[in-house]
Amino acid sequence: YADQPIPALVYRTGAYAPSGIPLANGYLDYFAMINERDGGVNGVPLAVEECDTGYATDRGVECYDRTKGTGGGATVYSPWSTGITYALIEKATNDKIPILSMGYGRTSAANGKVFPYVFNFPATYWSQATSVVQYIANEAGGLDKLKGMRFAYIYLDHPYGKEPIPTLDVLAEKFGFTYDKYPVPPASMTEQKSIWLQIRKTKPDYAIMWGWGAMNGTAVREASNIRFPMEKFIGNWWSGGNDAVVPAGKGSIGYKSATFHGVGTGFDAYKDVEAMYAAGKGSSADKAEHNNPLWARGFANAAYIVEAIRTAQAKFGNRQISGEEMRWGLENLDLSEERIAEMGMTGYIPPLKITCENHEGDNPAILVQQWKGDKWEIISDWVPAMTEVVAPLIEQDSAQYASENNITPRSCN
Amino acid sequence: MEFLQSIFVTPFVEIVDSPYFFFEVFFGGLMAGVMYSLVALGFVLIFKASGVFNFSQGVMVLFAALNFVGLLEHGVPIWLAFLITMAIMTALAFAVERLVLRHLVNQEPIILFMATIGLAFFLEGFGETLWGSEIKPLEVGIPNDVWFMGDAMIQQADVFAAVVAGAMVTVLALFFHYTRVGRALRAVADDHQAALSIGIPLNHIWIIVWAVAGVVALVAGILWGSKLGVQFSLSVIALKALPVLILGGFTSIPGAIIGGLIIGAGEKVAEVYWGSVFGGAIEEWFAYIVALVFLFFRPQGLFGDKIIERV
Amino acid sequence: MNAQAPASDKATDQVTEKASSALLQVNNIEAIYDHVILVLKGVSFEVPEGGIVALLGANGAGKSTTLKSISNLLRAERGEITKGSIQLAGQRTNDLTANEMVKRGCVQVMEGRHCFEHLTVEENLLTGAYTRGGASDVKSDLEKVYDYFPRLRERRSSQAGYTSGGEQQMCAIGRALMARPKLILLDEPSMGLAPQLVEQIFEIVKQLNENEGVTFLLAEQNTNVALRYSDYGYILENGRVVLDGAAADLANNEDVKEFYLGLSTQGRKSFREVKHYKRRKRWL
Amino acid sequence: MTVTDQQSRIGEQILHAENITLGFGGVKALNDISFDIRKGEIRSIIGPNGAGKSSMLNVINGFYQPQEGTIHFKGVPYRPMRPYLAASNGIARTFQNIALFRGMSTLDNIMTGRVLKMKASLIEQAFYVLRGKKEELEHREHVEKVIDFLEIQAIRRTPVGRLPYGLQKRVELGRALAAEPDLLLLDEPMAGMNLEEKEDMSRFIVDVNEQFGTTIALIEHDMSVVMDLSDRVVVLDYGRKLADGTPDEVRGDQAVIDAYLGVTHE
Amino acid sequence: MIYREAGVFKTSYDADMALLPIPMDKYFVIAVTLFAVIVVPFISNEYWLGSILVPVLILSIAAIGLNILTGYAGQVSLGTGAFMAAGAYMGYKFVTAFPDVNIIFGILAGGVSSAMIGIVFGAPSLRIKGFYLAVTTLAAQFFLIWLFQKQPWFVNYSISGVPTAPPREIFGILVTGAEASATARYVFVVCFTIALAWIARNLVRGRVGRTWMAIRDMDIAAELIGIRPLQTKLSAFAISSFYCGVAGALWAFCYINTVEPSAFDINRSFQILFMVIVGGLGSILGSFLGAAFIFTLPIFLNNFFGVLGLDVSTATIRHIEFMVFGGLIVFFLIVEPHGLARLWALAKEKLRMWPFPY
Ligand SMILES: Nc1ncnc2c1ncn2[C@@H]1O[C@H](COP(=O)(O)OP(=O)(O)OP(=O)(O)O)[C@@H](O)[C@H]1O
Ligand SMILES: Nc1ncnc2c1ncn2[C@@H]1O[C@H](COP(=O)(O)OP(=O)(O)OP(=O)(O)O)[C@@H](O)[C@H]1O
Ligand SMILES: [Mg+2]
Ligand SMILES: [Mg+2]
Repeated sequence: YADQPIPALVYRTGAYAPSGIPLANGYLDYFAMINERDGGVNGVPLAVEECDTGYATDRGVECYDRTKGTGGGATVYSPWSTGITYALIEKATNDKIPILSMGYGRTSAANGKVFPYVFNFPATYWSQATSVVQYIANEAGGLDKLKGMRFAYIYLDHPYGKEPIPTLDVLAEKFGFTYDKYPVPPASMTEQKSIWLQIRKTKPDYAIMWGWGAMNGTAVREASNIRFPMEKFIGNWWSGGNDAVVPAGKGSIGYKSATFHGVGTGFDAYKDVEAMYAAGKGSSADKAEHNNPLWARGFANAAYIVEAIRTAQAKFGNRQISGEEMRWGLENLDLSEERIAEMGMTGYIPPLKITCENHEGDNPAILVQQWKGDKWEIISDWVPAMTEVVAPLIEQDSAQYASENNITPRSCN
Repeated sequence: MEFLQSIFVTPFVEIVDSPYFFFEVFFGGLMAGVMYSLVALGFVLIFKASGVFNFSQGVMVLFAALNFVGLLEHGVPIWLAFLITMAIMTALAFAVERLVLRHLVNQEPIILFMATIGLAFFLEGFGETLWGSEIKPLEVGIPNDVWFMGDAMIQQADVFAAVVAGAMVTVLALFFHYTRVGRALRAVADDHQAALSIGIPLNHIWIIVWAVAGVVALVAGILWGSKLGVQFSLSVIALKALPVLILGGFTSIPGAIIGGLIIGAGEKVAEVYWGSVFGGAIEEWFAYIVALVFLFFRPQGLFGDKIIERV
Repeated sequence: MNAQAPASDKATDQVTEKASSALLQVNNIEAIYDHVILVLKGVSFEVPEGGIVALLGANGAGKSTTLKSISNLLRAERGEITKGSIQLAGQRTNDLTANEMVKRGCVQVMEGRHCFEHLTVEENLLTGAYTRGGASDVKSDLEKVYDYFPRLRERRSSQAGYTSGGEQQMCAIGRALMARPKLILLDEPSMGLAPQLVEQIFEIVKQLNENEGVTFLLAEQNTNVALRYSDYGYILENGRVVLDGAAADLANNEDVKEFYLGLSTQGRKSFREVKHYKRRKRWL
Repeated sequence: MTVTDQQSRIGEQILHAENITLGFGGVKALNDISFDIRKGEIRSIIGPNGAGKSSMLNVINGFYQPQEGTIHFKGVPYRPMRPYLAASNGIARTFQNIALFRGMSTLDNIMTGRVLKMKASLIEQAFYVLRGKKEELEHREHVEKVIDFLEIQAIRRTPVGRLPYGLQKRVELGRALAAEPDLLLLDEPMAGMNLEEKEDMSRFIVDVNEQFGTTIALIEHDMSVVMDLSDRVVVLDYGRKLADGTPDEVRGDQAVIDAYLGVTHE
Repeated sequence: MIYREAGVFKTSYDADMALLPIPMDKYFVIAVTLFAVIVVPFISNEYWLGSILVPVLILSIAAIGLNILTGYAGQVSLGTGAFMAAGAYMGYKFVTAFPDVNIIFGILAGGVSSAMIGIVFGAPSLRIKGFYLAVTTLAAQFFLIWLFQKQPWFVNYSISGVPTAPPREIFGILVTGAEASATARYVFVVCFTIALAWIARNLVRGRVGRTWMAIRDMDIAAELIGIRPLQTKLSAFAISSFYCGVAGALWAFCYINTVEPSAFDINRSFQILFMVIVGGLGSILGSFLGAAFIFTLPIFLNNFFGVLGLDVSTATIRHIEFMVFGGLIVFFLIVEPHGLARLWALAKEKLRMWPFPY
C-alpha cells in the first residue's frame, strides 16, 4: 500500500506558539500511535508531514500549496487557524481536499450544502456561545434567571473574536440579558488594564472570553489582579489551555473554560501513547502535557481524522484514499458509544454523526472545565447547544456566501 | 447630535460622578505607562549614544527574560541568575559590536536600523532554540497585593515597577549628562567619523551602551515577565514603547519616562471614557495620535534634541 | 593585505634605517574606495620629527585620502589601503584603529569641520580631550584654546550646529589641540576662514611647533601661506607625488609660482583678466 | 575694465535691504543692516567669521525671517518670504557647506535646478509622453550647455557624493545657473580651492555676470578675488555694517583692516 | 570586456535619456520581460506560479511603492501594510459594488483610494522627519486596520467578517478568486507588475523623481532652489500608497483569496521594508530582488533542512530559519549597505573592467 499522506499545518513558533505546540504534539502523537500500535489504519501507514505556518495566513497558504500534492495527494487539512481556514476554503474545494476545522474557522461551513469540503464538527463557535449561555443559566438555575443579568464579553478584535457576537445578540434579545463588548486589539493583546478596570466598575455577573494567544493569559492575570471572582469568568475552548492560566499562577485557580472533549489523564487511549513514549517514539511531549486541553484537542482532532479514514476505507477498500473519498468518509462519519469505547475514548469525545447537509454533527455540545491550580477538571456534563438559535444564522450566512460567490447549493438526497 | 454628546458631555459627567474610578483609571494608566517606559528606555540609550534606532530592543527584553527564567528553572538562585543574565547580555553586546556595528560604522541610520531588525530575528530564533517557545511563569517575589485609596485600587506590583524605573532613569540621566563617557556617547551619536578622529573608541562605547541597554532590557523583561509569563509576546511590547519614544524624544532619558506616563494615562482614560463611542480598542492607535499631536508642535519630541537645520 | 605587502615591508625597513629621524613615513601606499575606485597610486613621503610638511595639489589629487589613510579614518568611508605601509615613529600603523592612532599622538582635523552639532562648543572641545582620561590639566588647555580663538569663548555655550562656518572650523581645530597630539594632520585648515584668522591659525601652528615640538602635516589649498609656514612640501597630482622639495625651493619653482601662487613673471594678474585659453599644465 | 562699460553693465537697484535685524536667542547675527544691490553688478559681502554674511544671504532668499526690516526685490517688498517664492522670483544660490544632493548624479543635480521651469503633469511624466518627454529633452539640452560652460562633461554621470570638494562646488554653481536666476547668491564659492581652480571659478563668475548679465552677490574670504571681481563691497562685522563702497575704498578703510583684513599679504 | 557601456555613442539626448541607455541592459530587460510573460507560465508548475511567483510579484509592487517613498523621497514608512489593506478593502468594496466593471478597474480603484489615504497620513511629514515620522506612520498602520475591522460596511456586513475575493474574469478567463488557475492569476499579476514597474521607472528618472531625491538628500537646499516640500512629499506618499494599494488588492484577490486584516498587519509592513532595504534603497530593480529574496529565503530554508532529511523538529527548523534569516540580512548589509541592486551594479563594474581588478 502507498502511505496515507497527511500534511500537518502546525505552528510551533511565533506569538501563538504556546498554544500551537501542545496542539501540534497531540495531533501528531495520535497518528504516531496509530502507526506504532496498529501499523497504520488497516495496514495503511499514515505519512504525516509537518509544515510550520507560524499562524500566518500567507505562510499557511504556501504550506498548503507545497504539501497538497505530496504522496499522491493530501488526505485532509486541519489548518489550526481561522485565518488560514478562510483562505483555504475555496482552494481546497477546488482541489477536492476536505478541511476539518474542528471548532474554529467559518461557522456557517456547517452547512454542507454550500461547503461540501469543509467540516467543523463537533461544535461551532455559535453553538458554543449558546452552550456557554446555557451553562450560565444552569448555574443560575434556569434560563429565566438570565433576565436582567449583565455579562462582559472580552474578545480578540479579529474576525475570530467577533464571530459569536451575532449569536449573543440573538440570545440577549431572547433571554433579556445585556452584555458589554470589550475588544482586545491583536497588536496589544498584553495590554488590558483599561478593560478590567471597567469590568471592576461594572461588576458583571459573568465574564465571557473569546481569546487567543497571549491575550488569554493576560486576561486571567488582570482578572485576578482586580480580584474578579474566577468562577464567574468563563473562556471559550481556545481560552482553555494551560497558557491561559500559567501567567497568573495561583491567581487563576477557579477560572473556567469550555471544551468539546474530555480532559485529564485517565483515558485508555492515553495509555497506548505513554507506551509509545516509553518506546522513545512520538512527539517531544511528556505525559504531563496530556493534562493540557490543547494537547488533548490535537489528539482528538487526529482521532476523528483516523476514524474518517476508516469509514472511507470501509467503502473504497483498505488502500490509500483520495481527498474526495476522504470527504465521503467525513460526511458519513458515525461514532457510536461502542466505537468510542473501542478507541479507548469513552467520556473523552461524545458520540457523533455527520451528514451531507450538517457538517457540524448532530449534537453540538460543550463541557465546562475548571483550573484547579495544577490541572483542569471537568465540572459539568455535556451542555447542548441551542441549535434552534444557531441554525437560522448558519442558513443566512451561508446563503450570503453562496450568492456572493455564485455557488448553487448542492442537494443532499 | 447625541454622538457629539457622547463625546463632549457624557464622559465628563461620568468622570465627575465617580472620581475614584477616574483616579483608578488615571493611575492605572500612569503605571502602564511606566512599563512602556522601561522598554522605551532601552531604545533611548542606544539611540542617544550611537544614533542607532535599535529595533531589537523588544526582542532583547524577551531574550533576557528567557535566559533568566531558563536559569531559574534549572534551580539557579535568583540573584545568581540575575548576574549570569547580566553577563550574557554583556557578552551579547560584545558580539553585536564585533559582528555587526563595527562593520557598519558611518552608515546611514536606516541601514543600522535594518541591521538591528536582522539582529532581532536572530535573537528570537536563538533564544527560542535555547529555551523553547512554551510559556514560562516567572515568580521573583514582586509584591502582588493591592492597596486601597478609598474605592480606588492600586497594584503594589505597579508601584514597585515605577520605583525601579524611576531609579534607573535618574542614574542614567546623570551618567549621560555629567560624565566624560556620557559626553563621548553623545558625540558618537552626532558624527561617527569625527568621534573616531578624536580618538573616541567607537567599539568600546558601543559595547558599553549595548550592555547597559541589555541590563535595562533584563529589568524590563523581569517586570513584564512576572506579569505575563515569559513568552514570545514580550517582544511585541516594543510596539507599545514606540509612541512613548517619539513623544518623549529619541534622545531624552527623562523623556522616556514622562512620555510613558502621558501615553499610558492618555490612552487608558481615552479607552475607558471614549472607547465605547468608537466601538472600543482605540487605545492601540490612540497612543500614536497623542504622540502625533505633540510632535506637530515639537517635531523632536518633548525633550529630544532639536533637529538642527542649517545651510 | 595583499601579496606585495611583505615585499614593500622590507623596502620600508631599509627606509627606516636610512631616515630614522622621520616621525611619519608613508611608503608607496595605494588607497581604494568601494573596492573599485583607486585613488592613491603609490604615494611615498615622510614627515620629520618636529617638522611642518605641506601636501599641495589640486582638488581630487588625493590629499584628504592620504591623511585619512594615515589616521586610519579611511575604513569609515569604505576605503582601504591595498598596498604599501605607513609608519609612525618607526612602527607600522596600517592595521591600528583610529583611536589607537590618537592614543599614539596622531590626530586629524577633518576637511569640512565635522563638529558635534548637538554638543555645545565647549563640550566639543572637552570631548577632544577624551583620550587623556580625566587629566587635571584639561581645564587649562581649554583656556589655552580659548585664548587662541577668542570667538569660541564668546560662543562657548551655543550648540556647535548653530555656529558659523568659520566658528565651526576653529572649533574643529581647537578640539584636535585638546588631545595634546605629537602629530597633527590638518586638512584644509584655512578653508572658510577670514584672512587674519588664516594668518592667526598658521601662527598658532608655528607656535605649537616651536614651543611644544608638535609635528604638522597639512593639506592646504592656500599654497601661498602654506609654503610660507611649512619647511617642506610635496605636490600631489591625481594620486601621485609629482614634485617635492624644501618649501623655499618650491616657492621659487617656476611652475609652482605660475600654477599655485599665480605669480607669473610679470607679477600677480587680476582674477578678472584670467584668459579662457589659459594653458592648464599638469606634470602628468 | 574701464569705468564706462562698467556703468553700461550696471543698472538700477534690483534688491534693496532696509534695516534688517536678525537675532538668535542671545546672538544678534544681523543688526539693522541696510544695503542695496544693483542690476548686473558683482556685489561682495565680506567680514570676519560669524559676522553674519551667510545669515544675510539666508534672509535674502527667505530661509531666515528677520525680526525687523524689509527687503525689496525688483521693487516689490516681501516678507514673510518662503524660500521657494524667492526661487521662483529668480533668486538662486550656492551654499557655504556644500548642499548638493549627494545621492544624485551631476546631471540630475543640475536638472533639479530647472524644476521651476518644468510644467509637465504627473501623468505625462508617468508615461513619458507629450510634455513629459518634450520638457526632459529641452531642459536636458539647456543643462548640457551649463555643463559645457563649467567644463564638467567628464563627471556628468558620477554621483556627486564621490566628487572631490572643488568639483562639488562647481556642480553646485551649475545647479544655481541652471535656474537662469536674475540674482545669484554665492556663499564662499572658492573656499578650499587652489589658485588654478579659483581662477577658473572667477572666470565662470565673470562670464556669467558679463554674458548673461546676472547680478551676483558674493561672499568670499580671499581678498584678492574679492577686490578683483567685485564692483562694490559691503563689510559686516558681528552684525554691524562696517563699510560699504568700491573695493579700493574698502581696502583703504582702517576699521576694515583692523577688524578683518589684518596684515595685507600678496 | 564582457559587459560594456563604453563604445556606445548616443547621437541625441533622446537616445541618452531613454529608459535604459545601455543597449546591453535594454536587451536584457526586454528578454527577461518576454520570458516572464510568455515562457514562465509554460515551464513552471502550479506551486511555483501560484505560491512563489504570484506573491513575489505582488510584494515587488508593494516594495516599489515603499521604495518610491523611502528610497527616493527619503520618508521612512512603517505603514505599508495598512496602505495595502486600504487597497484590498476598497478594491473589494468597488468590485462588489460594481460587479460588472472590469476587475482591472477594481484593482486600480483600490490603489487610488489608498493613494488618497496616503495623502492624509503623509501630511505630518512636512514637520515630522526621520524616525519620528517612521513611528508616526504606525498610526496609519494601527488606525486603518482598526477601522476596517470595526466598520462592517467595509466587508459588506458579512457576519464572518472575512469576505472571500469574488471571482472575476478577463476575456472569459477567471483571474481572481480561488477557482482561477495559477497561470491565469500569474499572467494577470505579471502584467500589472511590468506596467507599474515601467511607470515607476519613468517617474523616478523624470522631474518628480528628481524632486523626491532632492528632498531626500537635503530638504532645506531643495526648498531653497524652489521645490515645495509639502507637494513633493505628498506626491511621494500618494504614489507610494497607490502602488501599495494595488499590491494589497492583488494580494487579496489573486493570492490569499480573502480580505482579512491580519494579512496586512505590522509584520507585513516590516517585511516590505526589509525587501526595500535588502534589495536596495532607491532602485526599482532592487525592489524585485529584495522581494524575491525576503519572500523565498524562509521557504527555501524551510525546505532546505527537509531536503537534508536531518531529523530536526519543525520548531527547530523554524528557529534556525529565523537565525539564518536575521544573520543573512546583517551579512548583506555589511557586504553592501546599498543592497542587492548595488551588488549587481558593482558586479557590472567589475565586468566592465574585467580582467583588471580596478
Ligand atoms: N568616499 C569616497 N568614495 C569614493 N570616492 C571618493 C571618496 N572620497 C574621495 N573619493 C575620490 O578620491 C579622489 C581624491 O579625493 P580627496 O578628497 O582625497 O582629494 P583632495 O585632494 O582632498 O581634494 P580636495 O582638495 O578637494 O579636498 C577624488 O577623485 C574623489 O572622487
Ligand atoms: N540658525 C542659527 N541659530 C543660532 N545662531 C545662528 C544661526 N545661524 C547663524 N547663527 C549665528 O549668527 C552668527 C552669524 O552666522 P553666519 O553664518 O552668518 O556667519 P558668517 O558671516 O557666514 O561667518 P563665516 O564666514 O564663518 O561663514 C554666528 O555667530 C552664528 O553662530
Ligand atoms: Mg580634501
Ligand atoms: Mg558663512
